[in-house]
Amino acid sequence: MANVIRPYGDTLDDGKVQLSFTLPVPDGPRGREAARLSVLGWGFKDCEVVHSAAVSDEFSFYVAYATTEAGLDYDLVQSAEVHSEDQVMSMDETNDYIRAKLGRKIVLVGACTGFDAHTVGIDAVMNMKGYNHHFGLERYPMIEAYNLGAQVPNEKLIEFAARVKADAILVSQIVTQKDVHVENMTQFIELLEARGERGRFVCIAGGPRISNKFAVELGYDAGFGKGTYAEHVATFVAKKLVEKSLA
Amino acid sequence: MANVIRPYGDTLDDGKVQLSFTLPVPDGPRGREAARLSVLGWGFKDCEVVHSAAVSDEFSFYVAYATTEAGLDYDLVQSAEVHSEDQVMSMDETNDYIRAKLGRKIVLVGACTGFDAHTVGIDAVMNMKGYNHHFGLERYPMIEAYNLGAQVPNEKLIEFAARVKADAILVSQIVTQKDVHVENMTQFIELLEARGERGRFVCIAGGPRISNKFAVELGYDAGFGKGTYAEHVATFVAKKLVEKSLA
Amino acid sequence: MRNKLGLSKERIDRARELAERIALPVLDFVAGHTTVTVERAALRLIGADGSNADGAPVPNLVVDQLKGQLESGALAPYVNALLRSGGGVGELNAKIAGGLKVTDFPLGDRAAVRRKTEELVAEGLKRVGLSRKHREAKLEEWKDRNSKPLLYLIVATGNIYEDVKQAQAAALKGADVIAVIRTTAQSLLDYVPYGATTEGFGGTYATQENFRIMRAALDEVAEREKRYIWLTNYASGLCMPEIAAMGAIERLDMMLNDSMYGILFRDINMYRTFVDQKFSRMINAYAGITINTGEDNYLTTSDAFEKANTVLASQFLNERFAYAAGMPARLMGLGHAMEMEPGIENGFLYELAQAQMAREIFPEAPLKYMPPTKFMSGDIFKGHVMDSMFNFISKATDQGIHLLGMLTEAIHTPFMMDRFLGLESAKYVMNSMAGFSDEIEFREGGIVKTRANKVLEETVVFLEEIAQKGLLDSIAQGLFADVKRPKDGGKGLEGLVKKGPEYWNPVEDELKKALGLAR
Amino acid sequence: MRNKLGLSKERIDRARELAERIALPVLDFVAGHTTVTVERAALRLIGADGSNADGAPVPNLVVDQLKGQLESGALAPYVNALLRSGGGVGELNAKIAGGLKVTDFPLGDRAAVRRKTEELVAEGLKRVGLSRKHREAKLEEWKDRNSKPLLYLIVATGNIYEDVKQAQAAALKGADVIAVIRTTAQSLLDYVPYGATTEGFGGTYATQENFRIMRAALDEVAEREKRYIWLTNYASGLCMPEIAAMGAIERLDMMLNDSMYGILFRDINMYRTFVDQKFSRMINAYAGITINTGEDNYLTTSDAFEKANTVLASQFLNERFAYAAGMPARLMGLGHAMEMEPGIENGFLYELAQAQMAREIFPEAPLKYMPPTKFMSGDIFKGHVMDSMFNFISKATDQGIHLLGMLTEAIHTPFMMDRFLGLESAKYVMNSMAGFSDEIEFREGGIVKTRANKVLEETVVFLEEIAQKGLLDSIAQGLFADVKRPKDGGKGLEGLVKKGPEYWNPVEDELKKALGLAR
Ligand code: B12
Ligand code: B12
Ligand SMILES: Cc1ncc(COP(=O)(O)O)c(C=O)c1O
Ligand SMILES: Cc1ncc(COP(=O)(O)O)c(C=O)c1O
Repeated sequence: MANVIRPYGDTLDDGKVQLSFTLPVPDGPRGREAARLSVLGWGFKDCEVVHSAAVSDEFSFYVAYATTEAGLDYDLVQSAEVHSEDQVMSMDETNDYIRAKLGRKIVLVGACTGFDAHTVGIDAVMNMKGYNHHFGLERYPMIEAYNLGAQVPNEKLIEFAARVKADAILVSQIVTQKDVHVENMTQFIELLEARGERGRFVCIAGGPRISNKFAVELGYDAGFGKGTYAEHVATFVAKKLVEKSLA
Repeated sequence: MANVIRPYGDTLDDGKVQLSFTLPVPDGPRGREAARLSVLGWGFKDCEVVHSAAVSDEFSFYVAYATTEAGLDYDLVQSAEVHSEDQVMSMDETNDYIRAKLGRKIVLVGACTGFDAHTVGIDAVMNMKGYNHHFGLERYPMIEAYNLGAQVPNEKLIEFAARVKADAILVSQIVTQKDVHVENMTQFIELLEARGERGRFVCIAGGPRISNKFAVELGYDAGFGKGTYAEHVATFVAKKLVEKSLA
Repeated sequence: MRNKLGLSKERIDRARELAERIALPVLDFVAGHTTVTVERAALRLIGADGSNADGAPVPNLVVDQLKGQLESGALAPYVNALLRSGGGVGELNAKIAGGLKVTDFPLGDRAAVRRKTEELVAEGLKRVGLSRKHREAKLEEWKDRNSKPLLYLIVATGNIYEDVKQAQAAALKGADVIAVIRTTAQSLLDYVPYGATTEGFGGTYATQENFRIMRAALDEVAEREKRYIWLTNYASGLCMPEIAAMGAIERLDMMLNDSMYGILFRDINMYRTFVDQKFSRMINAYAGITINTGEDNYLTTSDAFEKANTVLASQFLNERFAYAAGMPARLMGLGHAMEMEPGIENGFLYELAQAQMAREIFPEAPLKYMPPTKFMSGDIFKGHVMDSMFNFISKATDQGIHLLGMLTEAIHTPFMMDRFLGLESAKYVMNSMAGFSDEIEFREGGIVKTRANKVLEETVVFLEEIAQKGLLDSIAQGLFADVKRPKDGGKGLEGLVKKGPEYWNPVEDELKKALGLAR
Repeated sequence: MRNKLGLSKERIDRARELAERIALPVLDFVAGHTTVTVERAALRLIGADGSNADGAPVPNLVVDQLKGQLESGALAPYVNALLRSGGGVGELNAKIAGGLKVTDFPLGDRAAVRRKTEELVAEGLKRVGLSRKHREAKLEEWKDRNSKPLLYLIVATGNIYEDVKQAQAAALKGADVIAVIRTTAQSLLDYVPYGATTEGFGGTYATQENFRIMRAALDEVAEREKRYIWLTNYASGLCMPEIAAMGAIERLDMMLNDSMYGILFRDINMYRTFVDQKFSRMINAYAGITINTGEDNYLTTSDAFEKANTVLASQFLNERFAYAAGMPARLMGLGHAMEMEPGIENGFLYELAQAQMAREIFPEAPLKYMPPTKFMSGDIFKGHVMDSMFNFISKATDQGIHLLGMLTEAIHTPFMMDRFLGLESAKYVMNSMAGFSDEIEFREGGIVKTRANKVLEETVVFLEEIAQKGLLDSIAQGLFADVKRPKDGGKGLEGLVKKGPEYWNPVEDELKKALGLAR
C-alpha cells in the first residue's frame, strides 16, 4: 500500500508550504497578483501572498503560503546519501577492518581543486584534529593521508596521487556558483580517463553542495555533502577497496 | 508580444524560489530525499534541500531553494484588488463627489460579525481618528457611519442597517481558521437574499485575509484586505451608489 | 535580580495603596453576590459532572432547576437530592442527566445534608491538594531543568488529538509550558462543554476530558525529558470559576485569568466578571495554579508607548484582586507585552525599561511577557527579528514566563514549523546573552531610567484618577484599552445573584479558611 | 564614544611599541625592493593602459619587456619610448599593444625623460587628487545622510551589468557602501584584465572599465538619494598596487587591503606581498581611500573564541604598516568579525567585549565589522537571527563600516532578496536600539570587562612572541589563522626585484613627499 505524504502545516495532509521570491516587476496590486498566479502556475492549488515589498523600482519581493495537493509515496523514497548512519564504522572499527581485510595501510590523497581556495572542508575531513569532535583521516593508523591544500590543479593532484600510489583521491569543491565546479570536476575524471587511470583510484568528491547522486553522475565513486566526517569517507573507501580486491 | 516573467535570484530568469515546509517523516537522509522529490513533484526543475531538522520524532522541517522554468505572461496579469491607488479619491474629493452626484449624506453600517472579536480592523476604517494618519469614515462630512463593534450576529447587523436605511453594510472578518469566515459571510448574503434585500445595500467585506476576488465570489460587491484605509472604501461605495442611482 | 532603575519606593507604595482603595468597593459588592457559574463550580468540586443527551452539562441542569432560589446556594439542594435518591454522586449525575430534578425532593434533614456536603467538599479539595502536591514534587525532582524564563507555546489546531501531537513536539523541542487555546466562541458560552472535542476555530473547547488528555500527553513527555511540562488553559469568559475548578482537579498549572479582560475584550458584564473572578482565583490559589493576567491585550487596542501606564496600573489592580483571593505573589503571572511600533527610534530601550520596571516592582511575580503581535506583518523575516529582540529583552530583564513569538503571527495560528523556529531562535538568543542582565547598568539620566520613572509616575496619576471615579465608572468611560463598557451592559448579567440570608457554600468557606481569608 | 572597559593604556602602548618593532625589519626589506606590479602600478598612474589582441595589458607588456633590467624601474624606459616614438601616451599604448617594444629605443636624453616623467606623474596624481576632492565635497554636501555605521553590501553576480542592477537596488534601499566582488581566480593573476567583463565565479573581474561603470551607476543613485554611495573593490592579490592605482583614478572609496591576507589565504609569497602592500597603501592614502583589512578571515580557519588575540594583534600590525605608508587612522578600516560558535553561552557578551575593545583601542579608525559566516548554515531563519545579534553589537559598539550579514551565507552568493532582507533587518534593529551604546555601563568584574582585558593581555604576549621570532618566521610557523606559509614559497616570488643603484620611481617619490614619508 502506498504511504503518501504531503507537507504538514498544522493538520495532516494540509499541504502547507512557505515560499519567498523576487519578481522583475514593480511592487503593487498587479505585482501581487502576478506573484499569486506564478505560485499557482508552479502547481500549487491555493496561494496567499502575505507580504510584498519593493526591492527597487523594477523588482519586488513576495512571501507566500501555498497549498499543494501533490503527494509523494514515501515507500518509494530511498536515501540518496552514501550510507545511512548505522552503516558507518568508527575509527577503530575501520582500522580493524582494513587490517583484517586488506592487511596493509591504505593511501589517500586529498585537495581542494581548481581555483577553489576553501581548505576548511577538506581539512575537516583529513586533518589530525578533525572537526566537531570527530578525528580526521590523518589520525587513522591504517590510513596514510596526504592533504595538498587548496587551489590545486587537477593535473598536479593526479600526478601526486600516482607518485604516492594512492588508493583513493579526495576532491573538495566548495564554490559552485555558475556551476564552476561541474567543469572542474568533469575535467578531473576526463584527465584520469585520458591517462587510462580511472580504474586505479577510488574517486571521492565532497563539499556542501555536492550530493552523492551528483558525484556519481559525474563519474565519481561517491559524493559527500554537509555534515560529513572522516569516518563516513573512511568507511566508504575501505569497503570499496575490499570490494575491488575481491573482484 | 508576451512579456514573460520568472522569479529572479541574481540573474534574469534564473527562476529561484525559497521554500520551507514540514513533512510527516523523521529527519535524516531519507527525509531529505523525500523533501527534494516533493519539491520536484510540485513542478520545480531543480531543488536543493539546504537544511533539515527534526521537529519531533515523526516530523521534520526543511528549507529548500528550487528553480522553476515556468513563466507567467505579465501582460495578461490584472490587479485583483478593488482599484489601483491612482483611482482612489481623497476625503475631500469623496465628499465633493457625493455632494455633487448624490446631493445627500450616505449611510454606512459596519461590524465585525459572528464570533469574531477583532475590532481594530473595522475601527481603523470607521473611527474618527482612523489609522496610520488616514482619517476614518466617521470623519467624512457626507457620510453617516455606524460602527456596531465586534461579535455582532448577521441578523442584528442587517436589522440595524434596515432601520437606519443604510446605503452600504461593511462586514469585517479577521479569523479565517478552518474557513470559519466563509460560512459566516455566506450566511450574511443568504439572509439578505431571503429577506429580498440584497439589492438594497452595497455589501463590502474586509479583513487581512479577504481579497476582492474572494468577496465577489461570495456575493459581496467588493472585498478589502491589508492596508485598506477609509478612502478606499469611501471611493468605492460612493462610485457604486452613483452607478446604482443612474441605473 | 538587582534593582537598577532607582524607582521611588514611595511612589510604588502609593500605587499599591491606591489599588487597594480602588478594589475595596468592588470587593464589597463581590462579597454580597454569587453567580450561576460560581455555583456550578462549587457543584463540580463536590462531584457534579456529565451531560444530558443534548449536551447540557449536569451542573447547568442543576443550577437551571434552582432558578429563583439560587440566593441560598446550589450545594444544599444537590446534596439533599443525593441523600434522598440514594446511591453515589455518579448515579445522581446520571439521573439528573436523565431528567431528574433536584428540586423534586423537599429539603430534608439539614444536619445530614450539611455533614454529607462537608464530606464531599473535603474529598474534592483533597483531590485538588493531591494534584498540587504532585506538581510540587515533580518540580522539586526536576529542579533546574526548565528554561528561565519558562518557554511558553500555544497549540490551537481546533482538534484535541492534533493539539496533542503539536504539544508533544513542542515540549520535546524545549517548550516548558503548553497553552491549549480554546475555540473562539467559548468564552461567551454560559456552560462548559463535555467530553473530548475535535472542533473549534482558533482552538478547540476547554473541557475536563480535553484537560485530562493533554495532561497525560504532557506528563509522558515530561517523564521522558525529566522536565516538568506546564499545562495552561483559560479560566476566563462566562465560566471562569468552573474552568478553574476543572483545572484544579486535572492538574493544570496555569490559567489565563484577568480581572478586566472579559469586560473589555469580550463584553461580559463587569459585576458578573468581578464576582466570578474572585471565586476562580480562590480555586487557583488553592490549587497552586499560576494565573496569567491579560494586560498585553490593552496594547492591541491602544498605543503601547502612550498607554504604558495603563498596563502598570492594571498590574497593580490584578495584584490587589489576587491578594484579595488569597493568592501569593509567586502565583501571579502578571502580564505585559512588547507592542510598541517597531519603527520607533530607541523602541528597544523603551521596551527594556518597561520590562525591567515590571520586574523591579513585582519582584516575586513570575511575570508573563508577551511577544509582538499587533505590528507583526506578512513579512515573516522581519517578524522573526522582532521576536528575537523580544527574546533578548525577556532574558535581559529576568521575566518569568516567556510566550514565544511566532513569525507568522499576522497570518495563521501557528504551524508546527513556526513553533519550532520560535523555540530554536529563543534558545539561541537567550543562551547567547544569558548573563546580560547581571552584566549591565543603566546610565543615570539615560533613556531607560527616565522612561521607567516616568511611566511609574503616570501610573500613580492614573490610579489617583480611578480612585476618584471608582473602577466601574472608569471602565465605563474607556480608561482602559480605549474600550468603553456600560456598567449594566454586556453578557451574563442575568447570571448574577444577590446572596440571600440563607446563602450556604461550604466550598467557598473551606477555601477561605485554607487561604486565610477574612471574607 | 565613551571608554567603558577600563583597558590599560600602558598595555595598549606596549602593543603599539611591539607592532612597531615587528614591522621594522619588514619595512627595511620593503625599502630595498620593487615588484613587477609596483612598476606596472606606477606605469598606470602615468598613463599606461590598454591591452593587446590576446588581452595582455600594456603595463604587463612593458614590464615583461624590461625583464632583467627592472631593478632600475620601469618608468624611464616607458617615457623614453614615449619621447622617442613621438605622439601622446595613448598612441604609445596602442603601439605597444601592436607589438612595439620600449626596449627597442636606446635610453636617450635623461633630463628630458626625467622632465617628461615628472610632468606625467604630476598629471596622474592631479587626477587622483581631483577624485579625492570630489568625494570630500560630496560627503560634505550630503553630511549626515549616511547610516552610522555605514551599511556595506556586496554584489557578486559575475556580470558587471547585472552587478549594476543589484548595486543600484541595494543603494536605493539604504546601502551606503557597495563592494563589487571579484571573480574567484583574479587574485592569482599577475595582470589586471582589461575592459568591461560579464563573466567570473563568485564575482567578476576588477578592471578599470568595470570600476568606471559601477562608479557612474552609484553616482546616479547618490544624486537621486542625496547620499554618497561608497564604492569598494579589492587591492589585494598579486596586483594590489595596480588595482589601488586604478581605484585611485576612478574614485573608488574603499579597498580591501590587508598586510597578510594574500600570504595566508592565497598562498602569495610573503616578500612579494609586503612590498606590494606598502606601495598600494601609499596610493590609497594619497587617494583618500579607506582600506578594509582582513582579520575576519583568520576566524574562518581558527577559532574566534580561542584566537581573539590574533585578531587584535593583526589590527595593531595593519595599523603600523598603514602608518608606515603614510595613511591616517581615519582611513584604516581595521577588520574584525562576529565568528564565535553560536552555541557558546554568553557568546553575545564575548563578541560585544571584542567589538567594544577594538572600538576603544582604535578610536579614530572606521572599524570594519564582518557578520557571522562560518557558523551560518542552511537554516536561514536562524542565520537571520544571528545576523540580527550582529547588527545589534555593531551599533552598540559604534562600529564604522558594517558589512551586512546574509541569511543565505552558507548557500549561495546573495540573491537580490537576501540583500534586501539583510538591509531591512539592520535598519530595524539599529534604529530600535540606536542609543544603547550611550545608555549602558558594564559591571566591574563582569564578563565583558574581564574578557576584553584578557584578550588585550594575550595580545601583548602574542606580539612579544612575534617580536622575538620575527614576523616572517611567525607566519611560517602558522601563528596566524593556523596557516603555515614558507618564506620562499607561494606565488609571485618571481616578480620580486631588488632595487638597483639606478632605481628611479618618481611616482613613489611624489607619494612619499605628499604623504610626508621619510622612506
Ligand atoms: C570560510 C569561507 C571562506 C574563507 C576560506 C578560508 C579557507 N582557507 O578555507 C575565505 C574568506 C578565504 C573565503 C573566500 C571566498 N569565498 Co568563501 N566561504 C567561507 C564560508 C564562510 C565557510 C566555509 C567553511 O569553512 N565551512 C566549514 C566547513 C567545515 O564546511 P564545508 O566546507 O561544507 O565542508 C564539509 C562538507 O562540505 C564536506 N566536505 C567538503 N569538502 C569535502 C571533500 C571531501 C572529499 C569530502 C569527503 C567531504 C568534503 O565535509 C566538510 C566537513 O563536514 C562559506 C559560507 C558558509 N557558511 O558555508 C563561504 C562560501 C563557501 N564562500 C563563497 C565564495 C563565493 C567565496 C569567494 C569566491 C568570494 C570572493 N569572490 O571573494 C572567495 C574566494 C575563494 C575561492 N577562490 O575559492 C560562497 C560560495 C558560493 C557558492 N555556492 O558558490 C560561500 C557559500 C559564501 C557565500 N554565500 O557567498 N571563503
Ligand atoms: C489584536 C488581536 C487580537 C485582540 C483583538 C482586540 C480587538 N478588540 O480587536 C485579541 C487579543 C482580543 C485577540 C483575540 C483573538 N485572536 Co487575535 N489577533 C490580533 C492581532 C495581533 C492584530 C489584529 C489587528 O488588530 N490588526 C490591525 C488591524 C488594523 O489590521 P486588520 O485587522 O487586518 O484590518 C485592516 C484590514 O484588514 C482592513 N479591514 C479589516 N476589517 C475590515 C472591514 C472592512 C469593511 C474593510 C473595508 C476593511 C477591513 O482594514 C484594516 C485597516 O487597514 C492579530 C495578528 C496580526 N498581527 O494581524 C491576531 C489574529 C488576527 N488573532 C487570531 C486569533 C486566532 C485570535 C483568537 C481566536 C485566539 C484565541 N483562540 O483566543 C482570539 C479570539 C478572538 C475572536 N473571538 O475573534 C489569529 C487569526 C488567525 C486566522 N487567520 O484565523 C491572528 C492572525 C493571530 C494568529 N496568528 O493566530 N486578537
Ligand atoms: C486573560 C485572558 N483571558 C482570556 C483570553 C482569551 O479569551 P477568549 O477565550 O475569550 O478568547 C486572553 C487572550 O489571549 C487573555 O489574555
Ligand atoms: C583583505 C582581503 N583581501 C581580499 C579578499 C578577497 O580576496 P580574493 O580576491 O583573493 O578572493 C578578502 C576576502 O574577503 C579580504 O578580506
